[in-house]
Amino acid sequence: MSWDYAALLPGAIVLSSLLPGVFIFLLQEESHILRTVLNLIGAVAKLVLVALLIYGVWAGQVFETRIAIAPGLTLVLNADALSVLFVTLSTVLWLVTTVYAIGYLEHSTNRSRFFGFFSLCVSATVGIALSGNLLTFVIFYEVLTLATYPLVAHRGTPEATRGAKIYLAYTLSGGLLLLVGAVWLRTLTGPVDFQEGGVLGHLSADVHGQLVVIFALLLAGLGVKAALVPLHGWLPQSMVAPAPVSSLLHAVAVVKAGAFGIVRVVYDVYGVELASQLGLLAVLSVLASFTIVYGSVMAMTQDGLKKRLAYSTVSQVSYIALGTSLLGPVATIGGLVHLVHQGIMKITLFFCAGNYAETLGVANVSQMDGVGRRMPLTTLAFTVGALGMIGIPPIAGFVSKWYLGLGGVEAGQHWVLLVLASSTLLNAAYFLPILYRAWFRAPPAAWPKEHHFHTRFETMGALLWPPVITAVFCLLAGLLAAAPFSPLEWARLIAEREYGL
Amino acid sequence: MSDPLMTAPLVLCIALPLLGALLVTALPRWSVSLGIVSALATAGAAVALTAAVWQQGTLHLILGGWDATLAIALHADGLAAALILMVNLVGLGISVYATDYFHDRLRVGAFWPLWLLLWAALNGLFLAGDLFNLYVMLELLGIAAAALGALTGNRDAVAANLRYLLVGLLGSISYLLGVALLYTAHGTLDLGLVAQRIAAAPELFAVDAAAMTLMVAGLALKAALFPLHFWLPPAHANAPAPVSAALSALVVKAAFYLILRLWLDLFWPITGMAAAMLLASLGAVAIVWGSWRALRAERLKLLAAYSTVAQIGYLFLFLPLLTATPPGPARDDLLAALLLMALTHGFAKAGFFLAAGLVQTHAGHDRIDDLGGTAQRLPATTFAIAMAGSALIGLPPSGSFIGKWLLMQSAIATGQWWWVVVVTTGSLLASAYVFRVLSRAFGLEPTPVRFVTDARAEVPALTLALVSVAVLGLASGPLWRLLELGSAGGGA
Amino acid sequence: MSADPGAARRRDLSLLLAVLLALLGVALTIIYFMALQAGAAPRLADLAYARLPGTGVQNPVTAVLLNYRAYDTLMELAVLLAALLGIWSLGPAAPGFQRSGAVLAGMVSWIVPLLIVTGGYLLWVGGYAPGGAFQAGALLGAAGVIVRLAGDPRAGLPAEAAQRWLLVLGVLVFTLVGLGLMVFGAGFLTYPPKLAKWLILAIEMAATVAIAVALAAAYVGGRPPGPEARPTAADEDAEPQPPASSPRPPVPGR
Amino acid sequence: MLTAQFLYGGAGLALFVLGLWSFLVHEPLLRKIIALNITGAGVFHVLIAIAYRGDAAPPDPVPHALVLTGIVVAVSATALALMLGARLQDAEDEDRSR
Repeated sequence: MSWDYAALLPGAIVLSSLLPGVFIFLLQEESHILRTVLNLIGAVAKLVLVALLIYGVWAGQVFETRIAIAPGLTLVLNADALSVLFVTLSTVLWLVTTVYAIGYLEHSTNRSRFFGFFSLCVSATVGIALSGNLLTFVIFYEVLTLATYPLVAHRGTPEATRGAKIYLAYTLSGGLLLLVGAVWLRTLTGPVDFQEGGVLGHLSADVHGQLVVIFALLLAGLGVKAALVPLHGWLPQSMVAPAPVSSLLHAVAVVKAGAFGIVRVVYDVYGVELASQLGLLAVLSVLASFTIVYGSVMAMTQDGLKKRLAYSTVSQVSYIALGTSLLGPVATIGGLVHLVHQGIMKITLFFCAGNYAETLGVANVSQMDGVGRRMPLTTLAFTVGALGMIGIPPIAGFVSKWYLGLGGVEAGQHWVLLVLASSTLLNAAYFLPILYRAWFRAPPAAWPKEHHFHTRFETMGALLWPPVITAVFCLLAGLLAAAPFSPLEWARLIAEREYGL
Repeated sequence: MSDPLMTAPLVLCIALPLLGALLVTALPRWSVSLGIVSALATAGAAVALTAAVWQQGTLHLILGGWDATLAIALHADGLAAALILMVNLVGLGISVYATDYFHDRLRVGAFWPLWLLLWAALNGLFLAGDLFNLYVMLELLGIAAAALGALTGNRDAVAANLRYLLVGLLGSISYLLGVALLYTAHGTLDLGLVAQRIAAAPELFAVDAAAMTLMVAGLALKAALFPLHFWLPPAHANAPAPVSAALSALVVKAAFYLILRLWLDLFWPITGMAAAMLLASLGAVAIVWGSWRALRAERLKLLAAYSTVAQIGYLFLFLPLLTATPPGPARDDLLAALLLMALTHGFAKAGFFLAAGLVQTHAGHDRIDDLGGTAQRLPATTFAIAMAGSALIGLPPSGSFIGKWLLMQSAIATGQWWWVVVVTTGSLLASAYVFRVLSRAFGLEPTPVRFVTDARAEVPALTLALVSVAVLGLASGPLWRLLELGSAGGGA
Repeated sequence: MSADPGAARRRDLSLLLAVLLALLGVALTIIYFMALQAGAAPRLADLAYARLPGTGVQNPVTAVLLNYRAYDTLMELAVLLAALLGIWSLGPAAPGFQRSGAVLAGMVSWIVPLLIVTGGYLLWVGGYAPGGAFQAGALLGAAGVIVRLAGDPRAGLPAEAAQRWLLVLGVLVFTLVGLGLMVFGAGFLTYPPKLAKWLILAIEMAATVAIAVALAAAYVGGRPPGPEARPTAADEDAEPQPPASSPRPPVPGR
Repeated sequence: MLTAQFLYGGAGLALFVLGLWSFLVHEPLLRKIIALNITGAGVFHVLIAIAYRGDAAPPDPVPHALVLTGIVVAVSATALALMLGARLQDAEDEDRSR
């Protein structure tokens, strides 16, 4: 272990939220200001560190923290282009979500516990992003499960406890399968780090049978968090969590960790060539496509706004898996860029859903008549997110779908276009009615549970600005897709390295 | 061979708690302060011992200056040193906790001398290099443990610990008969010398095998290996919390340690796959059965006790893997993993029981279904249960995660993949019973005012749990070095 | 014969057990015979006799107990102590027996001094012939038992505070001698041959007292009656009470 | 010499097995405690038997010392077991009188 800057930075990025989290647990419930300060210091410090990281990676520097747990078992945190993509996403969105959560939970109970686990959750996500080998990945993946469980159960109602239990049952079982897969793989390869192009190329064909089984185990473990059908059952149930948690779970942490894991396993463990040779990509693409369509269909049937968004997540996250499963750099770009785009769009939608619930007591689609007049800025942000999800240019979602479609054509898999088209239609079918209600229907005489904040805006500032900001991100990501450092450009960089272009 | 200064920690680890026990017996009025001083001194000696083994390798001391065959030897290799360190740190935590737990003057006076005697017996057992001395240590351990377990004086506790005492006696007698057979055939009691003679006389296989069966069976009874576990849950669940912690985390571990010691160092020339498979199969059943009963348990301490039955099972899974793995890095990994599992369980289970005791004290009961308010009122204690619980499940970054990782790796590598199924099932059941408790902590009770309510009781539990989760899981490398230094036994 | 099926099954089971155990017995006997023939014959005997001159005693058994394997004996005294402490932890002793009649009293006044004298003799003779601390302690303990039977609730033992010191005396002297030798560079329980005899005698005397007190106190069967031994309500409680000082936030009724 | 050792030790093993049987079969506490003591005595017999070295040579003192130690340990354990039993009896009597 060396102690220079490059070896410390990845570890410091994880610790920058972990340490404040630990202190937040120890705080008295009454210390609002100290807690807020700790939260923001952590979030801003992480942002600064990530900025340093991006600059360094761009300049070609190698960042790697290695801690030997035991002989042959090493905790590796390193920053390649793919990590940077995910780390940046989680860090930026964490800052926004922290602000939102501070406003959202202003008069709530158990805030020390909440923000403590909130910080742990982000530390685990960043850890997943920076993991340099499967052992590290598994460790942070499980820590993420543990850190999110108390967040889902936070409200303490019987439904919350039940939802949390279901969440835990799914994710812990998945985690075990992942663990078994990782251990098994390790008996074949010995200690290896993630590597672009895969690390299994040298193995003889005799073990290919084993590799298929291992892939099934890994995919099952990752698929639970990525909510691949039929492993998605926990996701709608965990909607009982407070809105900032749902935002984080759906946009950044849990679901994304699963999808990110699939990308890692396919690209940096198996390698696309071996994965496609073993027929694994075909299976993945079928699963992903089915999930895309199934999630959209289910979303249409939901009246609860958060549940509708949840099924939308089931569908949208599988775009990433779909992009990964199609052979060829263009599809890869589409999948990877959607990792970011889905995150900023979905977090916008969840923030808005939280605002409707907090300000007006509106939780169902059927109650949303005229919310656009009462809360124009929020609804505008919601509209941007929803149109982006459908894939209307120039919002971010369009870019993802464009590259995915092109990638499908490039790979000779034209049925992908069919999947995308039907998904887009379904997206429109479940989002457009909401927009119609919000903007064009007359508001009711009284809102279900209106809450007046002493502000000149439609709702409290800490609740209002985060969705507005993320909505602006959605627009910028689409409009400036070709600019340097845009998500698309990073995705292109990663794809080029993976395919050795 | 034995520079007195170098080997002094060997003696002090046993003599200091013994002296402490005498002082608290003679001066009951001062028992708490004398007890804490003794606990600190003993833990200090244990740290010194581990440091000495770390620096110089295996320590060996023949008491009395006689020939090795005639006298009793004290012996500390890496395995013993690591376990001694765990036992003594956990013991220190339990001692600090106990200063706040017992309030009745008579019970304070009864607890400390017995606890220090138990501690002396534990240290003595880990350091003993003589087959008969081990018998004496086992008896001291058994008697002190049963007496401590019955300390609450209520009927269930007395009945359970009476049974524990009798079963333990039966186990010791069986062990002693094995020792008698070995002395008959090999003419000495020194562990190392008997090992050499066993290796040199393959024609005595039948005698050695019979002795091994008697000894291992007797110890398996004390280690509560399924189906000989029946005495454990009531005895551990009804004891006062610090005693439950010591019994579950340390005493059972001592019996397992002896089995391992005999297996690796004494009987290694005659151990075979069949015997290993038999013990491991029992261990596998213990994992599933113990976890299942823990899941069904209505009381928190009973849950913890059944979880001990399951956790002991994991340790036995290592035997066939050790048998199948030739000496080399893979075997070192396996031994270290075994040690890591044992250490993690020691810290975690002690933390769990101490925390459970606090919950019980505050709630006035430990029925899991009615714990909600208490669990929410004591965040630090609930945290301790959560962390200890994740170590019991084997979630990262606990030590048992690394242990299970290596266990499964070895199981796959040696083709004994079925143990993976057992480990996975056990982990799932463990998650179920741990989170069954933790889910009580999320209710609609009022927000706790501060994290730590009662420092002297909560901090030891929290610290022990934290060690099992963070320290052992993230910095287990030193164990490999300790084991490497201490591989003087006949094993490999 | 019995109509109860449960009883019949139990009988069958114990019969099966008997058969299995008989087989075990046969197997053990065969194994034992093989072990005897293994040719380890002198075992430790010759060595134990050869080293006898340096032990400070002439009785080989005493040499083993207090010199070669003194550590065992030390720990065994600790076992006795642990058992007695366990007995004490269970509560106060039951009240004493009725005062003895004249005949018993007369007998006691003869037998007890006799036991004490015999005990002292056995202790001394242990150095070169069968005897020693255990035999002596057992006799003295028996004297205590007789005194207790004759109606003394304390079995002739002193008050609790003194009793505690007497009880730990054996292990205390033993340990201190051991540690003292270690401090002076000889090593734990490694007696210099010149001092061995006297050190062993000191240990044996202390051990005799401790064993005698422990046995008699164990027979009394509980904490000695005295001012310290008042039974409290807390003795019967299943669990300790929460500390009065610990702050307990109010719990709203649910 | 071997015959004497064999017979005496064999008798010890018989005691061991008998004690074991009694311990496993009989319910009452006192019988279990006595059974354990018989089992232990059986093992002590084996130890005494192997100490015998014929009429000419003095016996091996080591097993004798082990037996002495073992006896004290057995006495201690028995005493504690009996007192625990008595305590249990008291508790049961209290329950019954309630």
